[in-house]
Amino acid sequence: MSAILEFRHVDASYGGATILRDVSFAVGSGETVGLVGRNGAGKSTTLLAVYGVPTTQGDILVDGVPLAGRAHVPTSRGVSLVPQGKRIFPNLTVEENITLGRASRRTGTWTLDAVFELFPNLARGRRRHGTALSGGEQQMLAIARALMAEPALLMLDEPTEGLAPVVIDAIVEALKEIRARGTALLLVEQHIGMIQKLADRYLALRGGKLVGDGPVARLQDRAVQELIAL
Amino acid sequence: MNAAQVLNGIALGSLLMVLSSGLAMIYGLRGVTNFAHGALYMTGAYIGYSVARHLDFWLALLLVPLALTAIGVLLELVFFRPLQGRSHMEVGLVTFGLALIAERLVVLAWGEKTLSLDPPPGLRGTTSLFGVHYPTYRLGVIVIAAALAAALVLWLRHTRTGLYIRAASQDIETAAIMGVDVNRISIIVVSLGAALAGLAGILAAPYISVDPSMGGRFLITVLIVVVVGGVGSVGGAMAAGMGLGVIQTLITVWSPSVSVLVPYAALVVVLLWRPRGLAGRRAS
Amino acid sequence: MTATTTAEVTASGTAPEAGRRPSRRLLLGLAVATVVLVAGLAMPSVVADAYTMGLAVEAALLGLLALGIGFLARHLGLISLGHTAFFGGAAYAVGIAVNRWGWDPLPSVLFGVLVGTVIAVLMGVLVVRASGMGFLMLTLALSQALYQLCVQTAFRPLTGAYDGLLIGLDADSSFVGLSPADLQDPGRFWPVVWVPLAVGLVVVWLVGRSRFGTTLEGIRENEERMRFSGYNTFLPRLAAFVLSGLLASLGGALFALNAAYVSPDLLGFAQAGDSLIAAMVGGLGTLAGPLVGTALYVWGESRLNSGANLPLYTGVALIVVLVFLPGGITGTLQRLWKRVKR
Amino acid sequence: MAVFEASGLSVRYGAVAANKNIDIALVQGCVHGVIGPNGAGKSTFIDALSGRRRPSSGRVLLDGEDITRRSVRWRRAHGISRSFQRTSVFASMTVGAQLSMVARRNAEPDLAGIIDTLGLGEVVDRVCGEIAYGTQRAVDLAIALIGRPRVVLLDEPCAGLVADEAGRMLRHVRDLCRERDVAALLVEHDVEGVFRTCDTITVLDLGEVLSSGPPEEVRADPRVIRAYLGSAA
Amino acid sequence: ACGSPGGSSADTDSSGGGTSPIKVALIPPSTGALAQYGTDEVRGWQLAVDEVNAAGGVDGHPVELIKKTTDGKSGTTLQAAREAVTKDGARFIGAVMTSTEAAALNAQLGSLGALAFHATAKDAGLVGKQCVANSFHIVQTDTMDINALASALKTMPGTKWAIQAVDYSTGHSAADTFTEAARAAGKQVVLQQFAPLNTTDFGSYITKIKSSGADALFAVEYGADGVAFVKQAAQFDLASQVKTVLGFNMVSEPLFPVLGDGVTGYYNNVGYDVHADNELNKKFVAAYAAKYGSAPYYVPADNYLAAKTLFAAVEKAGSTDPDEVGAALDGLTFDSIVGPVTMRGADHQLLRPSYLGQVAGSDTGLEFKILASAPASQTSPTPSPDCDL
Ligand SMILES: Nc1ncnc2c1ncn2[C@@H]1O[C@H](COP(=O)(O)OP(=O)(O)OP(=O)(O)O)[C@@H](O)[C@H]1O
Ligand SMILES: Nc1ncnc2c1ncn2[C@@H]1O[C@H](COP(=O)(O)OP(=O)(O)OP(=O)(O)O)[C@@H](O)[C@H]1O
Ligand SMILES: CC(C)C[C@H](N)C(=O)O
Ligand SMILES: [Mg+2]
Ligand SMILES: [Mg+2]
Repeated sequence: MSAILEFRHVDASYGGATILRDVSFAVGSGETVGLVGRNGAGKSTTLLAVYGVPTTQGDILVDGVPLAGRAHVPTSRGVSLVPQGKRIFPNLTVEENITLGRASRRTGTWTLDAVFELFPNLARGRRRHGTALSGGEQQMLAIARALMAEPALLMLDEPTEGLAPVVIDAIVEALKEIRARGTALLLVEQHIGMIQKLADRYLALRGGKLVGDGPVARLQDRAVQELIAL
Repeated sequence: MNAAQVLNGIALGSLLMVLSSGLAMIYGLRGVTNFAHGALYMTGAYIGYSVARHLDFWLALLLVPLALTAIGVLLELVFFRPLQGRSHMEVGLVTFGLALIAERLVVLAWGEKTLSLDPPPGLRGTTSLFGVHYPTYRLGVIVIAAALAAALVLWLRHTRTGLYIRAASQDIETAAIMGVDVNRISIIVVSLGAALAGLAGILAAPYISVDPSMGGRFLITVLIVVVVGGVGSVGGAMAAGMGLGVIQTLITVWSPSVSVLVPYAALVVVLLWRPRGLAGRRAS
Repeated sequence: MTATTTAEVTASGTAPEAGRRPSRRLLLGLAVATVVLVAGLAMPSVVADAYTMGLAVEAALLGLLALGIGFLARHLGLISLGHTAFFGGAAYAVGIAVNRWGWDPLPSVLFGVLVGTVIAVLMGVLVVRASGMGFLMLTLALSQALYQLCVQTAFRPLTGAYDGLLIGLDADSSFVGLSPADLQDPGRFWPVVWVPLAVGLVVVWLVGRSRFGTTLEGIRENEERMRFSGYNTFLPRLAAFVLSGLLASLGGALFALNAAYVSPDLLGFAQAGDSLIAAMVGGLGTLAGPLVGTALYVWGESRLNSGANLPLYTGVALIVVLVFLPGGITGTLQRLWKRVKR
Repeated sequence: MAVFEASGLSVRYGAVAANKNIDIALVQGCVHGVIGPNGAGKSTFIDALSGRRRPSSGRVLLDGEDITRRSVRWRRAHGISRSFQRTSVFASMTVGAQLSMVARRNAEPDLAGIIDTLGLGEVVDRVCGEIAYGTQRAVDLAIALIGRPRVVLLDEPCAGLVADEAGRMLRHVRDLCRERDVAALLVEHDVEGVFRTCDTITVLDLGEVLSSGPPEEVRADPRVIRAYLGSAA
Repeated sequence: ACGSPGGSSADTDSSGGGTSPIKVALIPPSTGALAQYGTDEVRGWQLAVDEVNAAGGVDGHPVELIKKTTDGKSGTTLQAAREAVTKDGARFIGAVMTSTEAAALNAQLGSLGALAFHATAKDAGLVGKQCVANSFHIVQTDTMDINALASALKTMPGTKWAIQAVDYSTGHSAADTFTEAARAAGKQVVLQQFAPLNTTDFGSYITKIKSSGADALFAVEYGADGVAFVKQAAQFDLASQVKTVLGFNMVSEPLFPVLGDGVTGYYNNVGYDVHADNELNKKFVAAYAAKYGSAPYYVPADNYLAAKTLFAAVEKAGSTDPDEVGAALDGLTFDSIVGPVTMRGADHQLLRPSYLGQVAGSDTGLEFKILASAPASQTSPTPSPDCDL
């Protein structure tokens, strides 16, 4: 099983302050990995490091090829992100926001209609502007947008934040389906429940260091929970 | 109401429209108030003047935007991109410095005295319209500007690149994460903005004569237009430019001296009524 | 845990206002200020030639203007291109008071400052709600509007329109013991501008450290949350704006006295641009930045002689400073100093 | 008795009717949960109650007095406080600085207490924009809790917090109500948390009250399950 | 190009004796509508200075020009003047362009202890309200020029006059004087409008003139403004309605090529007659043409005249001290390129003739045909009562 995303001794820092220290891991294609850790552990930073948002040392490879460090490259290589805090474009309509997901020009199965089917709320407000959506609707939009990029690896940063349980159910189903199609998932979640439902493997961060990497079942162990202070 | 005055207004408005749309695009994307925009306009006028003098006006209309595109690329590569992490105001003042330099360089190259250029043979003299004899050239300016404006708006609204530009203008980082090559986008935007400024310059040359301070004189009005239109909104800027041009000229009829107050009054009124300008939306 | 955090809070949270360490800094600061003030007064006896002294006076006058601009930028993050309205407005008021009503210099200057400040209040009410480019342009527009008013043909009798206003003090009038002739003599005029400048500096410094300062910072950061936290966000902004306007007016009124000539260019975009450039080159992030910048600007201008190439040099200098010294001169020094300290 | 009431409250965004004629009454010492699908109008409701948006019709009452047109400031001064779903803090100030700034304004006797309960001890000296998202959410909440408000309107306070933090937060809210006689309105998608914490629950759907009552009733309501709870029922 | 070093030790320079240089500061605009004139002012001075220095200076004193430039704004001009005096030790100031600058400068001359020679600023106020002991007015005032052409007004076609003038002192005083003259000549003034210096778009002004029903135009637009105005007037085909255009310092020889034949038939005041039939003038015109490759016109000529006036005064005074030179200037009479001239003591106005010209084609391109001329005794019989020296 070849690694679709690999971190080799990656340090990441924001303006002098080093956040990630010597993080190494790999996500195999088709694999579903859960990334856990307390607030401030560095989960989002890890995901953003792929796009060079924090300044990074060490190698980050997609399909075994190191990244040139330019932010738009990973997406075109099939790694797309549902960022934390949604990051919707306020003055683009819902439709435009979604179409923008296609910027990487990868083609595949996801279409406007497909995502509207997944998220009826969005269908209702397809002409509305990003700011004119409720928090949860924005979250749906962020996910829809990432799907349109036809990812081989989909990274989700707390995708269920602010979503109604019913919608979470829908998303879980959707993710299962996506996984079934062979798309790898890297899932950051506060609710271990989600991780346990979906992931095969977990990665645990603590204070910017990778402190755990193993089968998701192990997350039950007291020892592990102690270690990552969950 | 005198039709000639209305046309004067529309002519001025057309010029403002072309100028401000470029400025609005650059501001939208880079968040930088490009104080050098007036200088680009002036440079366009001077280059155009020389080309038209020695070769041909229509050729100038083609070459000037090309030349300015090149300048725009430099502007992006040498200043905007390397400085993108900096405070926008600082970068803004850098362009202010560039404007100062450009103004002087132009003087050293073309001399201080005001140059004036005759309209191309086709557009000399006056044309009778709504019962008034109106300078044909000014009508030409109006037509060209209108066509340009329409094209630009359609392009931004209905093409991929247009979408990317609008997205990057709102959140350049996220746009990049979504797979938009923002470097490419901002080169396009900045050079296009410069080209538009240059085009406005060459259009202005036979209309209002060419002198080193022509840019500075126009700059404030154009900035006002951009803000009134709704910072970063090209459509808004165009509407505001045209509106301002017409209103100002019409008021000139009963008092030229009062009419100069129009842009300022307009700005205050509009911003009090809609703090983000005519087309401004509340960004979040 | 509780104990430690409480300590941390009072230490960091309330740092600007109270606590032993800060108040020591306060005394130190005031001491420094007094020394500087006195030292400054000695300047004319050190600098002999009228020319250099003239530059110093000019720098100090424009310095008041820049100080006002800097204050606003530092505490509210608002960049103003409109402070020339207060500077020039005050200057015109002085001229009108003297020429039309034959007032003595002192009341005229007070009147000038008053007028400038009133303009600041009126403008402030209109602009302080805006931010970013909106604010920049509103201030610019309103000052330009004032300019246009001053040059209206209708106002020729009052303002001299494009010809400006020659201020004819009658020879036997006097201002704090200075005759009209003395007012033109930079050496004698110096204290008149230096004292207000030094005092203004201290005031701005103190305001910055006060609770009011923190409130302003909060408003700058997140106006809406400030309201939801029970703060009035309009009046503090207005107050700050007026204070900075007052400083500029002071500069303008004294300028009129010293130059004996007020021209509409004082209200012009060029003047506004220059002041802003100067302040920015010096560094808007620090208290002294705008002053340093202005002094440098005036000095540089004279070195390059008021010749036609001045813009060229200014432009180059401006770019070099901004590109290689982010945060302006003082800003960069500050960073270096921090680096040295750790 | 009810301190804080909304009667017939409606809010429109142009064509969109986000709240339709909602009645609700907050009682001192009680936590009133408001749940509902995304886009149901919960945040809008809080905006209307807190004065961020003018309702198109209906009234907001404090101790029976109509305060619909009162300013945000007035409301805060009279003990009505809120938190934000879209985190709203003072990004470039340190956590300590901003909290004590707000505390000064609202005469908070025990700032350190709040800081500890929300576990902000380690970050008081950090610049707020640079701390983790979840921690920023906690700061947002702290700002709302400062100054012993009588009524707190909380818009998804737990979103983005780790499970145990979330639990602590909700427990804190409930204790606050009990001990200090605060009336709280809690919007939250963490179903377990909500049902554990709240005394009464109102369910909104498409801007209207779908169901209202004690937790167990609401939880059993089939319409609520269909519209909102799904598998979480 | 700052003058010699020596900072403010200038006092010693000017104390009569020996061969201390006569330092003259020139402060012309280098930008804006009058930039061209600025350059030509310096040419006038330069020529005079070169000649006199070649001849061993003004009784022994070499003349040294300290060239400053301004943006034509009074503030800058004053700054430059102060610098020239306090730093470079200049004691005489010339080539200040506009009346606005001149007036501002006059107010400072006393405290600067320097003499100024105004060779372009024509506002009558400079020898009226703003006249000061240290200022000397070489060029005719607008009043003088207009008085000179008043008689010709009657015969000019057109009865409804519009006035288009630059919006500063000269424009206003010229407009006022002209209005009187026109009334006296039985014409009426239907429109009077002012455009600020450096106006480039005259479209709406011209449209107003057309709709005012005027059939004659008195235009006081200078330098580039004048060019822009004339050009745009042509674009708007103003000629179809306006029979007479009387320019005031608007059309002048160096602009003829730019203006084109369109201006043939325009009337304009002429301050200096390049064909004036006297030896000094012939020499001057030849020398100027040799040095600069073109015939002189009023701007360089009047500045040349200003230089000559200074030199004559220095010789008469036998000193370079401003006060003594100033004293010598009162009532000074000498032969010049415009014939014998006298500096009137009462208002420091140089008494010289004014002309009315009309643009006419000639084998060498356009030129002024002199229609009328009047001596100072007619154009300015008595000094202004506002001026007490
Ligand atoms: N500015 C706006 N303009 C138009 N419609 C809006 C605007 N803001 C919100 N809406 C719409 O109003 C409805 C209610 O939004 P609101 O944010 O109150 O929902 P919510 O209950 O808070 O949802 P969530 O649980 O996802 O936060 C949604 O359908 C949303 O699309
Ligand atoms: N823009 C930034 N500048 C400086 N420091 C930052 C920035 N963003 C995050 N940090 C720091 O990096 C650390 C990790 O932040 P990150 O957002 O990755 O944590 P997280 O695991 O995603 O937390 P959460 O679960 O709350 O999202 C935090 O301590 C935070 O202070
Ligand atoms: C050179 C001239 C156009 C100057 C003008 N005559 C004036 O008085 O200002
Ligand atoms: Mg995170
Ligand atoms: Mg919500």
